[in-house]
Amino acid sequence: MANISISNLDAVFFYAFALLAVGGAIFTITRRSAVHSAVSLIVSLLGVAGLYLLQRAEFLFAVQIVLYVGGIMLLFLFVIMLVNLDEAARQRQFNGQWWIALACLLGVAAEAFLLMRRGASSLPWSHPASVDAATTKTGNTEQIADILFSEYLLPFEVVSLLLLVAVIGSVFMARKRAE
Amino acid sequence: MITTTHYVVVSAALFLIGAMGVLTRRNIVIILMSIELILNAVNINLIAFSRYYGDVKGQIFAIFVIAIAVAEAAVGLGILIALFRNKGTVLADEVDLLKW
Amino acid sequence: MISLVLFTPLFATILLLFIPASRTAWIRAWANAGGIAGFLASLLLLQRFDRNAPGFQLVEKYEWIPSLGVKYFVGIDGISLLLVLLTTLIGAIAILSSWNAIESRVKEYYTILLVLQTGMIGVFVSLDFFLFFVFWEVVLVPMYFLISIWGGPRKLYAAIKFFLYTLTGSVLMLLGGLVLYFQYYKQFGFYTFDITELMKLQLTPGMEQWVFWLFFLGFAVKVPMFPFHTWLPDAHVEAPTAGSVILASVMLKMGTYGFIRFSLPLLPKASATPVIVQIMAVLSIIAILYGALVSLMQKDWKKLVAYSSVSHLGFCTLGIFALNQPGIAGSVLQQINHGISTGMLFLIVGVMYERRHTREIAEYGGLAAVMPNYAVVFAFAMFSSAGLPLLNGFIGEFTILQGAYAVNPVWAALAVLGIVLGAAYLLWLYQRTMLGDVTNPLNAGLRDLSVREWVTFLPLIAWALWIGLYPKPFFAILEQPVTAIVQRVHP
Amino acid sequence: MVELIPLFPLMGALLMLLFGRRLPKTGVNIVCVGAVLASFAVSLPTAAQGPQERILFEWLPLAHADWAYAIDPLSSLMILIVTGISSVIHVYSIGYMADDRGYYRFFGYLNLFVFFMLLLVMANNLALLFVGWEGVGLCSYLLIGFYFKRQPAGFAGMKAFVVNRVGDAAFLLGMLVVLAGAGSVRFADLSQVPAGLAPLAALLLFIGATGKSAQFPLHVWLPDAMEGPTPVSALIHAATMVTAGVYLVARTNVLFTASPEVLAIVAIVGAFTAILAASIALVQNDIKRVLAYSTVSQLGFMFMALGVGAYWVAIFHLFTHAFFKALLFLGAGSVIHGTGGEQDMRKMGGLRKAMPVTHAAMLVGALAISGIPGLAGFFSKDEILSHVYHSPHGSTAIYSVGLATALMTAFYMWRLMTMTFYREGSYAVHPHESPRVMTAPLVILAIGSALAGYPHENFRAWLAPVFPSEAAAHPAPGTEWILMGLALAAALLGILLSRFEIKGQLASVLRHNWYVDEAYNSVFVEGLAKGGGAMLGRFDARVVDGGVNGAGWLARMLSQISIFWDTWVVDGLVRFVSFTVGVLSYPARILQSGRVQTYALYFVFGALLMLGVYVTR
Amino acid sequence: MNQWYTAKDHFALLPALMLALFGCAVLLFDFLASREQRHRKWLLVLTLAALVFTGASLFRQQTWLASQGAAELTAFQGSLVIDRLALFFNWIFLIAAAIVAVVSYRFLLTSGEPMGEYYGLLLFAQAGMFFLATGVDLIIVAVGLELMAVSFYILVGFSRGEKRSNEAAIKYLLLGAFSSGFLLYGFSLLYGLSGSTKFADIASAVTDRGVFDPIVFAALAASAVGMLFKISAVPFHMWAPDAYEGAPTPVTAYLSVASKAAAFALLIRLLLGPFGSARALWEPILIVAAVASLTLGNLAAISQSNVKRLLAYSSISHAGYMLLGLVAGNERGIQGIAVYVLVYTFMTLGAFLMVGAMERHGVAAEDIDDFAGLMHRHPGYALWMLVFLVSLAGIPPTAGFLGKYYIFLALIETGHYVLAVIATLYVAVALYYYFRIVRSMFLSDTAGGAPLLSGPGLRLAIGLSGVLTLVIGLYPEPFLQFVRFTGGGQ
Repeated sequence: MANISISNLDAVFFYAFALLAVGGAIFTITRRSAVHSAVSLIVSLLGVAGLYLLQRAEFLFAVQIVLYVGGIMLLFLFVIMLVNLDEAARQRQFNGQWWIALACLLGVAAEAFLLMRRGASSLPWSHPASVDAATTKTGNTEQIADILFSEYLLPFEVVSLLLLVAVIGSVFMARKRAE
Repeated sequence: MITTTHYVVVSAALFLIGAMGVLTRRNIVIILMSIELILNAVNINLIAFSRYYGDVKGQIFAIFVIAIAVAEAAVGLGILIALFRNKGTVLADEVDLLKW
Repeated sequence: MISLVLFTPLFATILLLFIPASRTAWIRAWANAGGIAGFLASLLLLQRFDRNAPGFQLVEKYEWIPSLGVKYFVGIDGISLLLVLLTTLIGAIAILSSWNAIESRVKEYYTILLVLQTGMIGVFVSLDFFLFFVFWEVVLVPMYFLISIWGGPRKLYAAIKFFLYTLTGSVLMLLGGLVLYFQYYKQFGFYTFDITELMKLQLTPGMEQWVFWLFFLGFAVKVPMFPFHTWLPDAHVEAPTAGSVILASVMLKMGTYGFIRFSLPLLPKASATPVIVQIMAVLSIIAILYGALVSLMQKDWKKLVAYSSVSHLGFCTLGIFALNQPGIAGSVLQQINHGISTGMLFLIVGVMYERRHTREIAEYGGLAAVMPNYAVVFAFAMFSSAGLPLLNGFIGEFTILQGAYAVNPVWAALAVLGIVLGAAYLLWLYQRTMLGDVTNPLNAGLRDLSVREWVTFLPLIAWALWIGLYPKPFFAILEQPVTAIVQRVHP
Repeated sequence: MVELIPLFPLMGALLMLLFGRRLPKTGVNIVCVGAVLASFAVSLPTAAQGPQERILFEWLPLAHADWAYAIDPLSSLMILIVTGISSVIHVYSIGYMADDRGYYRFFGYLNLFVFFMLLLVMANNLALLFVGWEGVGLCSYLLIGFYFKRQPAGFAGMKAFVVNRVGDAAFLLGMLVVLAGAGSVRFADLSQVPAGLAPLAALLLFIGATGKSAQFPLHVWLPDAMEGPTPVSALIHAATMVTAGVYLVARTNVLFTASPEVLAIVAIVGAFTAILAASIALVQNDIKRVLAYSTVSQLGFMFMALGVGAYWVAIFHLFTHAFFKALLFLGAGSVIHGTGGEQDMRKMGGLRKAMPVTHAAMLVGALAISGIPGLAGFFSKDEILSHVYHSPHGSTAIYSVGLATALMTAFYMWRLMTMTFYREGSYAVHPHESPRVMTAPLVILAIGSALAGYPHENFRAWLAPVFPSEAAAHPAPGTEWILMGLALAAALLGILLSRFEIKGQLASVLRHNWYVDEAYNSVFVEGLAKGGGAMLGRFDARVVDGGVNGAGWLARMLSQISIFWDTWVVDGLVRFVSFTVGVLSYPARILQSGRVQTYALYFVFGALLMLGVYVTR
Repeated sequence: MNQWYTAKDHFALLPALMLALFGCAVLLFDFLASREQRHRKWLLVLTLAALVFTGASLFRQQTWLASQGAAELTAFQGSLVIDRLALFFNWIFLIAAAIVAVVSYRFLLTSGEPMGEYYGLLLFAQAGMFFLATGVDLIIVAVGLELMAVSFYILVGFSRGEKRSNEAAIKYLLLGAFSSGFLLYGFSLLYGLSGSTKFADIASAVTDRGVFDPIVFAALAASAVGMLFKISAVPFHMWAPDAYEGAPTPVTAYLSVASKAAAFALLIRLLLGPFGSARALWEPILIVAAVASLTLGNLAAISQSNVKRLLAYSSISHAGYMLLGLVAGNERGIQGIAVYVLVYTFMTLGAFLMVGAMERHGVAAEDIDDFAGLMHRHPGYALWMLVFLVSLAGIPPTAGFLGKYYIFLALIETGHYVLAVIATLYVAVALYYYFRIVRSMFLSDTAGGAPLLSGPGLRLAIGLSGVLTLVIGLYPEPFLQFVRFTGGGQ
């Protein structure tokens, strides 16, 4: 019984977070004001973070909150302030092709649905994860650290390079020209 | 019963919404946000599968995806500022000097 | 030995590049020296050639691209020998004929002519399909420039049309070659383009026919055979004199040579398939009659000669697809003949164009009175082209007809009509330009042939007479290779 | 020895054409006339030596044709005729052409002609004969167009060459048939041609002969050929070249004998041509044209003889005709020369007194051609008519045609004589007799015309080895006399009738040469050149021979269609392709709108397609 | 060194290490040294030194492979593989980078943009490419791709003062990020169906799932979007003309050559690795993309008057040809892609450098008309350009022919006759537009025009590209040996 209730609880949380994520996303792309969009995006990202938590990815949850919500979104808001979007907010928000885009994406969605339905049966994804052994033994964070700094040392180093490039690039781009 | 498939569906929905944003919003800032949505969709997938397989590679992958998202957002916003400085616009369909 | 002949013009080109562009006289002199040196070198081939030896002679074979099985493999048999001689002679003459005609961009001009010559010789001596193809394509670019820089009013159109037609045909031909290449690998376990090796292939008839048609597209465009001929009048008309001469005399022969060297020996079954033979013959005959009829209606001197080429080349292809000794030998000889006669006709047009800068037939008339020597040379070329006995054209046409008759008398009967029409359009042209009164005052004071112009004509006249009077050496040279081909096609 | 005969004139010709410009006239005379005379001198002993063959070199290996001369009774006879008549005419030309700028050129061509003609009659195979055949055609072209500044001369030369080419095409095909049948083109191997192929070969060769010998329907070039200088008309278009067809048929008699149906065609064509040309000659006013049609008519006689298998008779008539027709032409030339270039007989008259020698010589010629007994023409013509009547291949119908032609011949000759010499006339220029260098040849030929008929029995014997023996039974002497009488009566009647002028519709038709000439002209020359639809329409109504017309129309249309096809279909397709490619280039570029989101949309669209293909599978 | 970073790993990583370290050195030097003319040239020297050291590392790896007789060297627990294919592509990146580095110097001096960032990004981009060519792990590949892409976003927009450059950069970035989204989504599905990020594991998982599996297909489709975007295949090509046109010309050259080559390396690895057993799935996609690229690239180029755009469209069609090599998919096809990449590198670099030479500060001289009469003004340049264009058109004896030839060869060998015919027919179409430039250079008599922006570096670079274009065409044997990826220890 407890199991069921836990899984029910799981479901409740799942739907709540999913709703948050998807709803936030929809708001993000429909809001007129960029600030509103950004706030909606934060909501959506928080929903996603919640989903991470449900999947026992505590470290990712933290990263999501700190890095994304705290870092990236700050950047966005900063830029929004910088480029002063009042002007843009008064104009048409959607371009002329939105209905074609919608049709196409619905088509893709339908196709993806069909594909998934055909494929999912052959994948055991439809069952909940059977084993949580690996994750329960030690903490999620330690595990990640272990593997990240051993097996995935190389991509980690490369990503540092990537971030270096991003920093140089964004600074270079945003900087006024010397002349 | 919440299965991996549920997560995949949420992920797909997020992906499509993000794509819709990319395709239809005129404001480049919002397009960049939509791209963040797409990358989050990827991450939901990765986490779900990671859970399903019971290993953390998926989560590690997701960390890298976040890093990628950060890099893209940062550079994108940088370029946007440069563009705004020169053209005074952040609307995607006004970026049309180069065509045909 | 062959490499010497092949690269003499190229070598001359390289040295030419070091002469400053302003020294036009030096450039002209050096280019002429290069042309003549090329011709003299080719005479060495004649001396070394053993007409009784079977197969290819004076072969040189070096690895070139071993990973593809491509070799630098050159050699000649009688057929190539004659065509190489034609090429070097016509090349030298074309260079000489340009002495006054080309005033602008002299250095580029001669560079192009010399490079072109290497390319054309290369086509005729390559025994490796890949090498052959490379030379085949190498020829295109210089010709493009020749037409498009020094050509007439519609030069750009004509040049690109020429290029596109030929290129399209040739890449399809390349595909045909690749099919053979892989089939050879399947059967023998190694890759090669060596045509002496490729002849060992045993293909299914269907496969052979596919390859045949691919080859056909490449060669037929170049010849040009009937439905693919429309690039020719444009290119000929717009090209400068030397370009027309080279185009008509040598370059069209690349197509017929391709049939003889590749289609027949490599695809004997397909080539001897009755349906294909019929189609080829019908296309040839259409070309013969059609070219002649269209020539009749032309108002442009050069276009008339160009269309006459279509007709003459129809004879050549008809001879080839008679698939017998007289047919093929006659065809090769006729190729030489066409090179000589039509070359002369184009030179003749060029002489006049140099003086009057128009090719409208209506602009002329009564020139024989003003330029008697010119009239004589023109008459000679005309009769040579019309197939008057004792001149070269007759020998080729008669031998081809002999071959064609042996296969199907109707072909011969239809082709003979082409000879009748040939006389008609040429004589009418002569009538309109040379005879009668001088109606146009602009023509009254024209210079007769200069010594240099005479020198361009004399070798061709001599050769035409030689073939007409005593063709035996030519037939003797052709006997071995033609027999070999005939035996392959009809074992 | 033998090879010298053609060599002399060849050398003469080459000397003239290469260096003649720098030679004085005397030099030209010595070289050219000397060459022909030398040739004649060598011919005599050669003819006496009897049959021989001389191979110089292998010429066409694949056709097994050598450059080789064969002397047999027929060719030795022809050599004599050619060199003999040529000599006379060369001498005549010295006077006739004296004032011409192209003196050396003229003699060069003439010598060249003699060379080719000799090659034609001496060749031992069809291919080499064809060389001579074409060579004489070439010389004919050059000489007809000798006055090339005159537009009609050029056209006439061209017409001659092109019409001949039609015949030559058939000749070539005939040669191919022989080559395929016998495996060689040597005359000696002609008998090897299988019986099935022989008629075809014979027919094709005959068509070739009709071209060169101006037989219907290819006779049209000869009257126009009169644009050339008169000695040329005499030599080429009367005495020698035009008889080449007769020689060809005689030379290849093996084939003809083997195919009676072709022989019948030969006879019918000959007879038809004879009467057709004679009828046209009745109303011509140009003195040379009368003679030209006369030549055509006489050649028709020869073919008539060939057609009934009387080969030697044809050659005999060829022989006598050479004398009197050369004579008549030279005489006409003398008249033209004497009257300052006048050729229209209506403007002539009364020349008998002014030009006595010419008149006398022409009188002999006219009597000879008319068939007055005692002169050459009588013998040969009578022989022909008699053979036509008696031969198993002959028929009364053909005989009657021949008889009618004989009547017409007498008519037009006497009309010519009357208009030129007898009736009164007045001239702007004072007419004068020609110099001796011209009259001497006339006299020689007149003597020939008078006497050439007598050795006809020797002729038969001389040529007997060459031709098959005639199957005809010897006719009763009475019939022979009656026939002779009929012929004589026809000749006399013709002479009597010649006082009357033919008038009305018939005259008009005749004057227009039955319109055949014009029809061809419009069809092959005008039609192709100008495409004059109106003119074509006019002739459409009148011309009997719709087929010819149709052919011309067809050629013109084909030519137009070819061009149409070229510009619109073949090239059009290419243009269409390039046009399409060019046009498609713009939509391809318009896809590139410059809007980044449109680009992104294509991504999605691509993905949609990719998935769609898979999903719908 | 623990087990996670062994000597072997170090050896394998050496080239990337060099690039990264020198890249940082360049940045540091730029940061520390004052921005004076005389210091600037040291940046170029440092960059070239980086390339020399990278080249030395590559050479060491190559000789090691040869000496060991080994086909490959795997490192980082099977995340990196150094094999002949990887080495080949790295050499291409290296050559392209070297040439671009040399010619960029002049551009940077005249435009006044900071040199340190530029050269640093150049090296970092190449480091990213290294991982694309060597990586056999999804994460490595994803990060490497992003490293390259982000560097390029910035490089494309490097002329910050120019609107066209800004626009090109933002477009490239938006589309690039969007396509990365697809690619990563595809990667996530790949992980989902295999539970691993290693190509080898994924390959076996895909094989287990059978031929027509929907999930495999979904993963394939998503990642195909990302990869076809990078090689600018239709319909994911739209960024290329705009980005090529807007970017500074040296960057365009680098972008069109190196980035495309890197993407092909990835495409080969991915399609023949993880998706190797799903050939039936991707072959039709590639065929359609290839034919569409050929068609659209060639057609659109016909009516272009801007040479950079024209070359961009032509590079789309070249991508089509290279894709056909993958369609053939056999050893010769892969070799064909490599040969094509090799010759494409030189001829495209050469052509873009020529456009660069035409360019003068402040004056865009990219129109076909700007080439008018070049033969009169600068015959040497005109002739080299002729070589490049003839080669791009694929006419022997230039290198371009060899590339196309290999593709035809592979198509015929695998029986794709129709594709072979289509591919050959487009040669003629392509000729048409390349020769519009030729026509302009050689046939217009327009005299005048400003002098070319020619420096020793540019001349050297153009000459080198030209000579190699000719040499590869005339004597390709050593180069063909170089791209022989399989068969013994060689």
